[in-house]
Amino acid sequence: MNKMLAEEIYYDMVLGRFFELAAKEHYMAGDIAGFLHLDIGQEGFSVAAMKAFAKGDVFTTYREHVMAISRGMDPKAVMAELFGKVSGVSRGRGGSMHLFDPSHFFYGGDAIVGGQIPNAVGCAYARKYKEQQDGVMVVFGDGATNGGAFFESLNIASAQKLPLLFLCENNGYAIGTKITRVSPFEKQAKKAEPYMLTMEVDGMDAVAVYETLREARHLIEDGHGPVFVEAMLCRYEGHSMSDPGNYRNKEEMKICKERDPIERMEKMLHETYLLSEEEIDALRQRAQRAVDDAVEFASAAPEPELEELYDNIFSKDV
Amino acid sequence: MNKMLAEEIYYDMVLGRFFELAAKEHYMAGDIAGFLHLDIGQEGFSVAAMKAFAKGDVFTTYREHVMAISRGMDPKAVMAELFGKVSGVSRGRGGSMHLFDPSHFFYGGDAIVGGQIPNAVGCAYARKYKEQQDGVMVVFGDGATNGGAFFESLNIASAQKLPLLFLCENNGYAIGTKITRVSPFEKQAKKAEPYMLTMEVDGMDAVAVYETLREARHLIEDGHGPVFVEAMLCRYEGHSMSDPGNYRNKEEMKICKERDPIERMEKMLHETYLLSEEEIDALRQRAQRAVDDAVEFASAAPEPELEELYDNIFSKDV
Amino acid sequence: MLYREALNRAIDEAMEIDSDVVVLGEDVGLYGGSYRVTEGLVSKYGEERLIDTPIAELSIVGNAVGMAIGGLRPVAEIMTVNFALLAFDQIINHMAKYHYMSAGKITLPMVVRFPQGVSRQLAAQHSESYEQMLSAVPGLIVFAASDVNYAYHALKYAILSDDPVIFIEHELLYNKKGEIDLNTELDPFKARIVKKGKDITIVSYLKMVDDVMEAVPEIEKQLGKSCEVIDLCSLNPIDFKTLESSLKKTGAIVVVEEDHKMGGYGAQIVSWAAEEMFYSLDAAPLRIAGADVTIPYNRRLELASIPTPEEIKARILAWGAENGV
Amino acid sequence: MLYREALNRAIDEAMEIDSDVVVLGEDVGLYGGSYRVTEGLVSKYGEERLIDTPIAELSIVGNAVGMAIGGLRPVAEIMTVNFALLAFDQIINHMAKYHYMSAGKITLPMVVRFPQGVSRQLAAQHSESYEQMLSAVPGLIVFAASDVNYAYHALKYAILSDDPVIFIEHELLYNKKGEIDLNTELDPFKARIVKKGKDITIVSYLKMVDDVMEAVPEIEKQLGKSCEVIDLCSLNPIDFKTLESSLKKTGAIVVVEEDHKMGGYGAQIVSWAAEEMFYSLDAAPLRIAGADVTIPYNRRLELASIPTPEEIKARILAWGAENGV
Ligand SMILES: Cc1ncc(C[n+]2csc(CCOP(=O)(O)OP(=O)(O)O)c2C)c(N)n1
Ligand SMILES: Cc1ncc(C[n+]2csc(CCOP(=O)(O)OP(=O)(O)O)c2C)c(N)n1
Ligand SMILES: [Mg+2]
Ligand SMILES: [Mg+2]
Repeated sequence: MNKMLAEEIYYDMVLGRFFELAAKEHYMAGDIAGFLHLDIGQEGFSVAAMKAFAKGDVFTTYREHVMAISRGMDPKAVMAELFGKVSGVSRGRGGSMHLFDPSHFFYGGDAIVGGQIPNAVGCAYARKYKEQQDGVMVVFGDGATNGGAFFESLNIASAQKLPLLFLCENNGYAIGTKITRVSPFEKQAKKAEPYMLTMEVDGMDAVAVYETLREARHLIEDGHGPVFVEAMLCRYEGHSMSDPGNYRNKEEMKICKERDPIERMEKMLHETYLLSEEEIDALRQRAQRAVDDAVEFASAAPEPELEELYDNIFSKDV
Repeated sequence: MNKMLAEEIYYDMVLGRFFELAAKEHYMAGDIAGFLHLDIGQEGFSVAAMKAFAKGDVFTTYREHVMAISRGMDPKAVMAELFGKVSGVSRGRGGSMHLFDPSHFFYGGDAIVGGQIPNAVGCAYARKYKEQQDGVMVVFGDGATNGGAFFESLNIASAQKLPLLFLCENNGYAIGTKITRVSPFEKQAKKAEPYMLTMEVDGMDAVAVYETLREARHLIEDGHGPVFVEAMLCRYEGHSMSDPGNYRNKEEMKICKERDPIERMEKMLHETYLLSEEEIDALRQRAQRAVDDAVEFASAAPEPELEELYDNIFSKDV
Repeated sequence: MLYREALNRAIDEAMEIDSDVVVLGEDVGLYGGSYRVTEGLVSKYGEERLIDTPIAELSIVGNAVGMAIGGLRPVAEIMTVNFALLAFDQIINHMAKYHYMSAGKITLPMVVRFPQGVSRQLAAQHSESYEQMLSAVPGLIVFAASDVNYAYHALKYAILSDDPVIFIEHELLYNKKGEIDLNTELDPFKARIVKKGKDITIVSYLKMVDDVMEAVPEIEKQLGKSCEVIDLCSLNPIDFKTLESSLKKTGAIVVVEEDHKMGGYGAQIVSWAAEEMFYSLDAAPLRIAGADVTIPYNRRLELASIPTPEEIKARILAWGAENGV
Repeated sequence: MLYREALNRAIDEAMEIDSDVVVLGEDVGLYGGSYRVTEGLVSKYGEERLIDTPIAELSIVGNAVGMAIGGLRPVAEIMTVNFALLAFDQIINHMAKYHYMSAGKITLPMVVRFPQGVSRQLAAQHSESYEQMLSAVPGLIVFAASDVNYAYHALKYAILSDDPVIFIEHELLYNKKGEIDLNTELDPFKARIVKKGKDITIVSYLKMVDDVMEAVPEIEKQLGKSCEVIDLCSLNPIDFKTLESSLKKTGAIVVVEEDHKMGGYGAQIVSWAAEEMFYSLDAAPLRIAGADVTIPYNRRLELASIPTPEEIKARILAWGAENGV
């Protein structure tokens, strides 16, 4: 990884963290409502995934703010969406869980656990059919690996040798339920083994995630069929703002935070790329400003007009 | 296997074959309608499965006539059901695909491919919860192993270590689609491997099926958790009476029929158990008479009264 | 030409016009479709465009959604509507919603087609009708084809249009005969006046249209009145205009549907008439629908569970007498 | 006592009475339920009776069916109705049908409960109402709990009865306060007259009952008429008797529901009134329902997509004026 990319990843991670902290603050202030799922602790994973898979199509879950902005969507438009404003990426109609932007090949923002996986399979079929170079990546949580949609997708993607990267974000919990209580395995790659090549990576290590996913991406682009990558990581917050998350004890959280992806990346910037404190601080400040701007923009943005209620029911008047 | 059991299995197989041939005949004569899925060629599998799993609960598919009668349901009542008569096991209301008889621990007769599998999982939970000795067996086709219901069940049964025997009847086809065209594998046990012990058996060999399933049954009864058994076999007829089955060529069918389970069992009765031609013939004749009786009974049985339309909507008037 | 041939032709022509049109479903390719709707297409367009899928309805629709996102125009076949229940999440939470919730950024040019209804003793799990459920989902266009001409035009329109369409066929109509009219443009959203009349408006769709038409001559004779028979064609959106002008003329409405009465689709039409046309109604509306039971296997019970031409006739005659129609 | 506490108590007492009662669902055990309905029960009854399941709704209901076959009385929780779509095959093809299609040989004493409806900006995939779909399925009993007393009695009845019951809660009612009346027996199939009146019958259920009650004083004042407010309680079967006597008295009916208007549950009630009570009606019936759109995230749009007390009031006043009620 060259220095520029390392800086870029670090910047996006910090941007992501600050974005999430701002979202949290504005949720508590009542500017944002509904379910808000924060990605704090997982930024290294989210950012590295987007950088490694910069060109293909991405399908993901409701925990997608950091991915969306790292993918290139304007933080202003994403924050405005969280605020439910008309300047939001989905004109305030989708909300935090439903960020869509085809111009960045970003298709959700799906709030049905596992629901996006068959969609990604279909998209991968389209890519193969059209003989396009780039494949598709689908991101989902450990909780999704117990559902039928996931399994049907493993089977179909494998039978059809589709250019699809299954990326499992294994943070060990589905809301309050520890994965090992409802799955026979701690690592869900086990489930994909009969169907495709699987890889595991430390999801708290952005560089490792980046390297692993690039390898996986090359494999799918080269026609090897689907690949499954599992990233082991931690979310720091509760599942969503309505979950205090007290099913995890202090010790567990402490171990998690010792693996903090931002600190780790920072250390690398220092040690490997020889960035100074000041340089790092400048990146952080730039990120903070971008988030402040996003909040300011979102606050000032207008709400949708009531007439919009009836827009986009169909592609045109029928 | 002792001689008595071997004779019993052979008798049930012949009974099954004659039953299916009679059903076919009466379908063509218009006495039976709807979808009729014949088990011809698979009788050894169906009978041996019921004998090996005589005590626990059984859940199966729409291709279940032979299992039902081998399980102990009266062929008269089963044939009457096919005829849609009030003397049928489900009073003519269920039909060929929906044979239910809790007194024989036989719960369908489900016509939703894979739909019975989660039901069997739940029943296995009940058995474990109630600390009952006998487990549960669920029979399904190769086609069902591509559906979400199957996968969710593998996962749950494994996570909860349920006393459940997954029995896959792999006849290579789901209607007209060869399994290898839509699954990455020829043998579907591959899919169960991460979750549980798997076994394979020649489904055209009744004795082998019996032995394998007894072993599997003991494992689940002894608390080893679920077991997956796959039987490789052939169906001779089309998928149902509305399918001419011409997607399989003569050669393929010839190879199938060389493995005929009834001929094989007959040979064994001769060679191992030293039954005479006459003794075997007597068994066949008894089976034919039972089927003739069943047909006669079914023909003579009355249709349900129109008022029955409103019976059993709820368990009592609400 | 048969109804299934008309459907086949619509798909064939759409595939010819646009190489992004693909068909997916169980046995749609090599086997030619369980009701032979896609027969012959695989040899013309290849297995990449006639995709035989595993038995995984959730994926069939879910993949179609993804294909549409990826720039294709998928036509998904569900063998019968009963199995579509397995795909309801993808139909309702994804196919129907993505366009709206993305504020129009995602467009899903796709069709999900299936037969439904009571055929001949297919029993409890193969005889259902779910138009009431699917028509109640905002974002889905729902067409129901009762004849050859509509089947052809509406399906071709559905495949080439940019919206998600649920296309409902009926198990007993596949061998129905008819002609395709290539000279007149057909608006698939418009209800079809099957027979003009001035005293009673009878609204129906799918196979019941034929059953109504079978009952009408005797009804007209015995009541001494004339019936206007309307085939809804588009179940969502509904062509209320056509209904309104008929009702203004007749002042009496009968709705005939095959599905269970409780919660059935027809309630929608009668409730509209009561709300919007109350002062034009000269008689209590009449709904003729199936019994509120799971469909039984036995033929007598099965027939007793759905409206038949005889029942339609008897019910309308009794209603006519009672209400002075 | 809160609504969610009433539900908790119903489950608790049923579990106490019968050790075959088990609860299953996502986060129902250790976590206590995402709406805290099952809070505290795991410490009392253990993890074998409060079963935390994976996120696999098809299996949650499918397993419950099998548990019922195996002699248990499962109470399945689906986190919200939106995810129940994944289980529609098990609900409709299995849970609802086995008793009938086995001619009564299989009995399924089970409950599937879930909240539904528009809460606060949960957006497109978390705000739906599916009572119209589920009430249209023969074989299912469908209860909808609008208050604490009914929640307690009806849920306890549902768990201990032998039929499959769909038990609908509303996301915004969990913290509603009320009392349980232990002295009066409650028939869960009977509609509840929330307020007596003689001029207008207003029929509703779930959260809309509260919204109607909020609107009523002003409506009565401005129209100078009295409203009878009926909470349906049992959505299938429907207590038509109670509706009939009210309607005979008032001659005017308004149905208020939160769900989309197109195909919504209320059509059923209005269509019944039109068919069966036509000659008792003095005015066109009125249906107040949600907009025919996917629920948007933005709060203003969200509120505009469902009836609010203000809208109910305005609509009824306008209707009253127009129809001389
Ligand atoms: C089909 C479905 N069932 C239940 C839910 C409720 N729910 C939302 S997120 C979630 C947990 C998902 O956990 P996981 O997949 O591990 O992702 P994470 O939140 O940990 O990133 C659940 C149960 C849902 N949204 N969709
Ligand atoms: C969910 C579902 N989808 C489709 C069908 C239609 N269908 C009935 S049987 C069948 C093939 C099943 O094949 P398999 O599981 O291999 O069993 P086999 O018939 O070979 O015994 C299909 C597709 C169905 N009944 N249920
Ligand atoms: Mg997780
Ligand atoms: Mg098969």
